[in-house]
Amino acid sequence: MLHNAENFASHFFVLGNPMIYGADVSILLVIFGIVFVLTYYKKWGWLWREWLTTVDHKKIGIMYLIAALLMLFRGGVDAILMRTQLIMPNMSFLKAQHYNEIFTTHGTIMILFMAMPFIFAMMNIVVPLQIGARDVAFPYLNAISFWLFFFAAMLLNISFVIGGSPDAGWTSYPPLAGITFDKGPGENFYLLALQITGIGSMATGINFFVTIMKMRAPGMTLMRMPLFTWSVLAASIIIIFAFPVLTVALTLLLLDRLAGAHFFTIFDGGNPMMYVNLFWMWGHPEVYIVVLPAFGIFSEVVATFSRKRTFGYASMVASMIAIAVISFFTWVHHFFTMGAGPGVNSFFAVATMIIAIPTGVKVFNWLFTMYQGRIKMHLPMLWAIAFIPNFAIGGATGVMLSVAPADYQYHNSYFLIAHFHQVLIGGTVFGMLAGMYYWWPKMFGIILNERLGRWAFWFFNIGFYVCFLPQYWLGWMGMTRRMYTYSTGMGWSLWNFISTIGAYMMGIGFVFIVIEVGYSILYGERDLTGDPWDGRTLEWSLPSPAPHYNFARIPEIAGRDAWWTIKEARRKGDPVVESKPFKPIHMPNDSGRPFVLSVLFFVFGFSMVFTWYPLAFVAFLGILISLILRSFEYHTDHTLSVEEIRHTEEAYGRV
Amino acid sequence: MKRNQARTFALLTALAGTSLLLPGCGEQVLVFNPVGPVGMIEKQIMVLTIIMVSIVVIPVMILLWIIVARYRDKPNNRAPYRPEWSENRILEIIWWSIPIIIIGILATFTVQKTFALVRPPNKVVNPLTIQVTSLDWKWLFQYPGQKIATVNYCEIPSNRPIEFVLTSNAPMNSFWVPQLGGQEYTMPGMAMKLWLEADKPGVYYGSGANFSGEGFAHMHFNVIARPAGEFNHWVQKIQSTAPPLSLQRYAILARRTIVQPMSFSTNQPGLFEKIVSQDGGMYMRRDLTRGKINSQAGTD
Amino acid sequence: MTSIEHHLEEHSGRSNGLDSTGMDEKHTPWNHIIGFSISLVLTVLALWMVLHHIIHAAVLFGAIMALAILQAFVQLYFFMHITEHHVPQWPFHVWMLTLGVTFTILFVVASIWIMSFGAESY
Amino acid sequence: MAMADFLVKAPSAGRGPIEYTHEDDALRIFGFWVFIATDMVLFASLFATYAVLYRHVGHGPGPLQIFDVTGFATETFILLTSSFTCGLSTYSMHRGQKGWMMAWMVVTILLGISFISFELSEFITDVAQGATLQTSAFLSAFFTLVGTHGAHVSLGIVWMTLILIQLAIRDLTPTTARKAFVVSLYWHFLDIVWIFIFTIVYLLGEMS
Ligand code: HEA
Ligand code: HEA
Ligand code: CUA
Ligand SMILES: [Cu+2]
Repeated sequence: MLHNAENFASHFFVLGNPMIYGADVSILLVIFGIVFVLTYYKKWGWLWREWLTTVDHKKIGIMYLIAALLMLFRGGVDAILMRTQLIMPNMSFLKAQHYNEIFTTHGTIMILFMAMPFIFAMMNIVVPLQIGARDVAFPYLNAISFWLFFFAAMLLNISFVIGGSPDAGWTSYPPLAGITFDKGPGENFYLLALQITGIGSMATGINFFVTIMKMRAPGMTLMRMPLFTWSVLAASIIIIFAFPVLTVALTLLLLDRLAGAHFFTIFDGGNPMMYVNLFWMWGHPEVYIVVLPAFGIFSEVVATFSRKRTFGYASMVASMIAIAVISFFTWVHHFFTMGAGPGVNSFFAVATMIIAIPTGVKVFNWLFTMYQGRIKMHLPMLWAIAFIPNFAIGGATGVMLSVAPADYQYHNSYFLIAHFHQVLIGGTVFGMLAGMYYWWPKMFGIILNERLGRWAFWFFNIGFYVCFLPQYWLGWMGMTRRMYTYSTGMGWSLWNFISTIGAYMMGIGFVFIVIEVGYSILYGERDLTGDPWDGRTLEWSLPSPAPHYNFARIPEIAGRDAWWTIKEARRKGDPVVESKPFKPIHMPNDSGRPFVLSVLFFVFGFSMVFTWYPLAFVAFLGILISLILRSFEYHTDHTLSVEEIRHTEEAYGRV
Repeated sequence: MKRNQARTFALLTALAGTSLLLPGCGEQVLVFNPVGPVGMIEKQIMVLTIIMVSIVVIPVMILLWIIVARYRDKPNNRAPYRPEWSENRILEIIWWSIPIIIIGILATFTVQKTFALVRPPNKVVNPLTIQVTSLDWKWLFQYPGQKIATVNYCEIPSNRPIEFVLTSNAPMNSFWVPQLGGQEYTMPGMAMKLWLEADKPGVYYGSGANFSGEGFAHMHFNVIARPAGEFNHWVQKIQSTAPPLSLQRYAILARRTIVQPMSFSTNQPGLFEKIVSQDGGMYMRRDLTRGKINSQAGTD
Repeated sequence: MTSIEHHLEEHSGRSNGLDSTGMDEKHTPWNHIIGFSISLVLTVLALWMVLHHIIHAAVLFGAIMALAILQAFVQLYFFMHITEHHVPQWPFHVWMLTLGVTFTILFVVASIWIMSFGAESY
Repeated sequence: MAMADFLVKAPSAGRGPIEYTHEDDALRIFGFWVFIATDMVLFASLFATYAVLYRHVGHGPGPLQIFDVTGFATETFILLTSSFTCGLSTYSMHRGQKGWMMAWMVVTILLGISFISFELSEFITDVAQGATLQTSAFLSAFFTLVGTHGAHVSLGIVWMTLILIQLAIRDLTPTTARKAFVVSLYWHFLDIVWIFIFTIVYLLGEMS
């Protein structure tokens, strides 16, 4: 009896590793701390009312942001651990198995639980404000998306202490990730967590597509939309068509693992390569999902801080749409070395290279937006300027990879690792940080401290080059990715050492960001104008933070850079006064159901991981019931009276 | 404006120069020190790409530097400020077309070389066939023509094209000998072909390039290229001294272990074909039967 | 909510782009009947062609695919009223479907091509 | 009408059929079209998998051994008819004939149920003959593709039933009309998917 329990426990909990015990203890401590603080300050009700049940896009955005930063930290710690293991040859800081788990969770978390929520944070916070809408098209669905993401992230993270983490890489190729070679529940965690967050992402894609297509303020034609909104539209289109493929790939692999199917097994006709094919059918578009919104942010930031209109707006739009569509025609470049034949490789190599053309156009247009402008070096602009050379190199190495015969030499080497960190960090992370600095005042009414921000910037940026430039070299020297250790004699030691130093510098940069946020919350400059940067787009016409209904009156848009136009008119002494009377505003009700629904999804996922089918079935029923209950719910919104609105606006001093 | 152009040009030439020199430095930069025609083609196209992408990327950086320096918002900056200037057809045509031209050139070369690399690098000399199987976590090399086998090392004759036929009896991996040429996946149930050739005798580092689990980091091996005579000598030595590769031995090899290099005097006939088609492996079976994997091709 | 009567009154006769033809007055859903008949004919035709192997397999496959695509359009047009435009910014859902069809064809055809592993001669 | 006038925005108010009365509902219909686009790609991936794997029969039976012409032909005609009756339901809705609308919905649901029953009995026969999800790649792909469609249809049945109840409770309002319209779009879409299953899975199987 006792023996059985012990046996169970040792399979259920990950035992025997001091680092994991440490993690267990710290997780318990953190949970305990949170519970204590909430109880002590009697904040449970507040938490439920203001956050867990909210359907307000701005709050959902903030929650995405917090989650993304936490995941950046988690993924970053993973990175630091890996780099420490690789700092010298034959290190025994991490065991092979542990290293494998760490790079798998690092890649998975960084892409799906850091980059994705970070772009969702920016989308949520900004898009409705930029297009003059009161919320997204489907606020309730939006809350579901967030909570699905959140609990999926929890599901994946919990694997570290319960059951064991996935260890087959973020790409999770079978047969290695199949049941034959990987019995453990780790892979199940991967599959179910991604599946759940994938559903949420798909819903977000639809939501923002509809929002942008149909909820723009009168007068805002498509060609008057801010470029960030355009980039989100393009990213949404990619999400809509790419994520279903991931859903299928994961489902089939899960069927292989749990139901004994033979899609990707190596016997009874299965073909593991089909998984690789499906994975990248999603995987390649995915990387543009995470980089296009960053492009959008850079467009906003560059125009604002150069105090100039965006150069070549039409080209900017055309290139984003082109990237979105072409991104579906390139996926084979991730497996040129599979031997699918020269015809296949040629087609997909050329399609891949073509993406460099619209991307290049964007780079030139950014440069010429600055040209003959007046560049103000605030933090967002600093990141935007650092992005250009960084991404240009990363993109150029991407083009080098896309040359199929050359890729036979680069594939799966550190050259590839360097390429994608350069575009993911130099593109996505820099973009999201620029966006965070840019819109922080809009979110919280606080401007982040410049001086600490510069320290963070320089550490992170220099650290980046120190960390990743040597990796190109390592790739050329024949070092392959996913090696937990290497021996002397290959000449890799020096470059790995330098690279690790760079990683530490990036870590310090991140610490500065944390300090900066803390410091600014306590002592930071408050933004009372609502327009600290002299912005060009509509979100800056609102007070910071914006009232929950966003716009007391829906603005009429007369041109591109809507807010700038109004300010210009005012500067010329033509006071554009809002004289329309307030009207009652229709607002969606808060609801606890998205949260509950997602908890049920979590329970479902967790029980599927351990194949506890009865519990999974119960959770599934719960999910169905909450969907049915929603279907019967008719009073899903309420009306704000003119009185209330006037009251709020007066408090902001805006009547 | 003139001065800028001159500076750009100077930098460009400097860069092109470095990229050409780059292969020269560092013996250990394997992919730029190829020893065979395949690696050579790949190196050439890599260098070409580096130059082509530098043609735009370097000027972009210089431009960025100049613009940021010139148009900073400082007091008394007398550079022009035109906040409404946002369209210029000619400029836009220029930067749509430059990348188009560069990509056009690259695409042409890419297609050409992609097709070239699936053919034997040298049509004059009779190729040698080596069957490669990636196992957990080791490499098995079988010489169907010589009826010998090795583990975790492989000897080849120099100046003779080698037809590596690749499969896996474990999670997929990738067979990569950087100095001979690029890699190709080894996949269970499939037999893929990779042409390589060494022009000079030597010992070349090879490794598995696609992650295959715990022992993956230890899956490296040496490829030893020798002149034909020495190679034949080595074959005879193995044939006469090494133990045979029986099915039991193979079964032991296939277990999840990390082992030292080994040699075997016979190779179990049909073992490779069996590995490929064992579990109802579907692909390339038609090639096996059609004789595309020609076990006889390598006999002397 | 009894505004519904008012609503119907207001729209009677042109309540639906397709149903608003003259036939509508006779209370017979001609459009649906036509659509249904066509789809039956197409299905039977495809089934018959296959069961009787009337043409060479490759051509036959092309033919039944063509029938299927035709039938998809019948559904879209007669039942899903894809050509109606009641929604402001009408054609965007059609664009999305078009993109979806493009990617559908791409994914299927390209997967087959890729997974045939160089069956092309070289 | 309980809802305030301002909800009914100019572009759709007073034009078009009942389900487009409110801006909110128009949004949802549009959103649903986009969802259909995603579902299309989901099926595309399953079709791609099937197309790649359908010759991989391993040691199991091939398409010819397990497909039964009368069986799948019957399923096809049932589903086609249900698409028609579903269309009639929408047609009645647009004419304000709630009774007919509900009646046709009931017919559609019944046809849906019989479709599912036929499919299930087909599956059960296959399994009884030893052709299961675990037998071969071909069968995994077959059961998953056809099963996913079947799951969609089952969901459609449940959903339509829920809307039927709501129609009974809440009468034909812009909201219930929108819900009914959306489910009809879903149903027709599933019919389209089935046409391709019929062609690519069954007819092609018969040709092999
Ligand atoms: C944000 C993410 C992101 C972005 C934007 C890109 C952008 C590009 N990527 Fe990258 N890529 C990844 C993330 C990304 N990638 C990841 C994560 C992987 C590996 C996954 C894994 O295996 O784990 C990967 C892998 C990867 C491979 C596979 C390599 C291999 O596995 O062997 C290839 C091959 O073609 C490739 C190519 C490209 C190209 C051509 C671009 C282009 O879009 C780049 C275009 C940009 C420019 C070119 C720069 C700007 C342009 C100019 C300044 C002017 C014009 C320039 C020229 C004419 C050259 N990428
Ligand atoms: C957006 C995505 C993203 C981001 C931001 C990063 C960020 C980083 N990555 Fe990662 N990486 C991937 C996506 C990303 N990576 C992917 C997809 C893979 C492939 C996985 C696979 O093969 O499956 C990968 C793989 C990968 C590898 C290869 C592993 C291998 O193949 O063996 C390496 C090695 O150097 C690496 C390093 C780093 C470093 C140093 C950072 C740095 O930028 C991190 C900077 C650090 C922080 C931001 C946090 C700082 C932390 C602290 C301050 C805490 C300090 C605490 C302690 C020291 C305990 N990454
Ligand atoms: Cu997979 Cu060959
Ligand atoms: Cu890619």
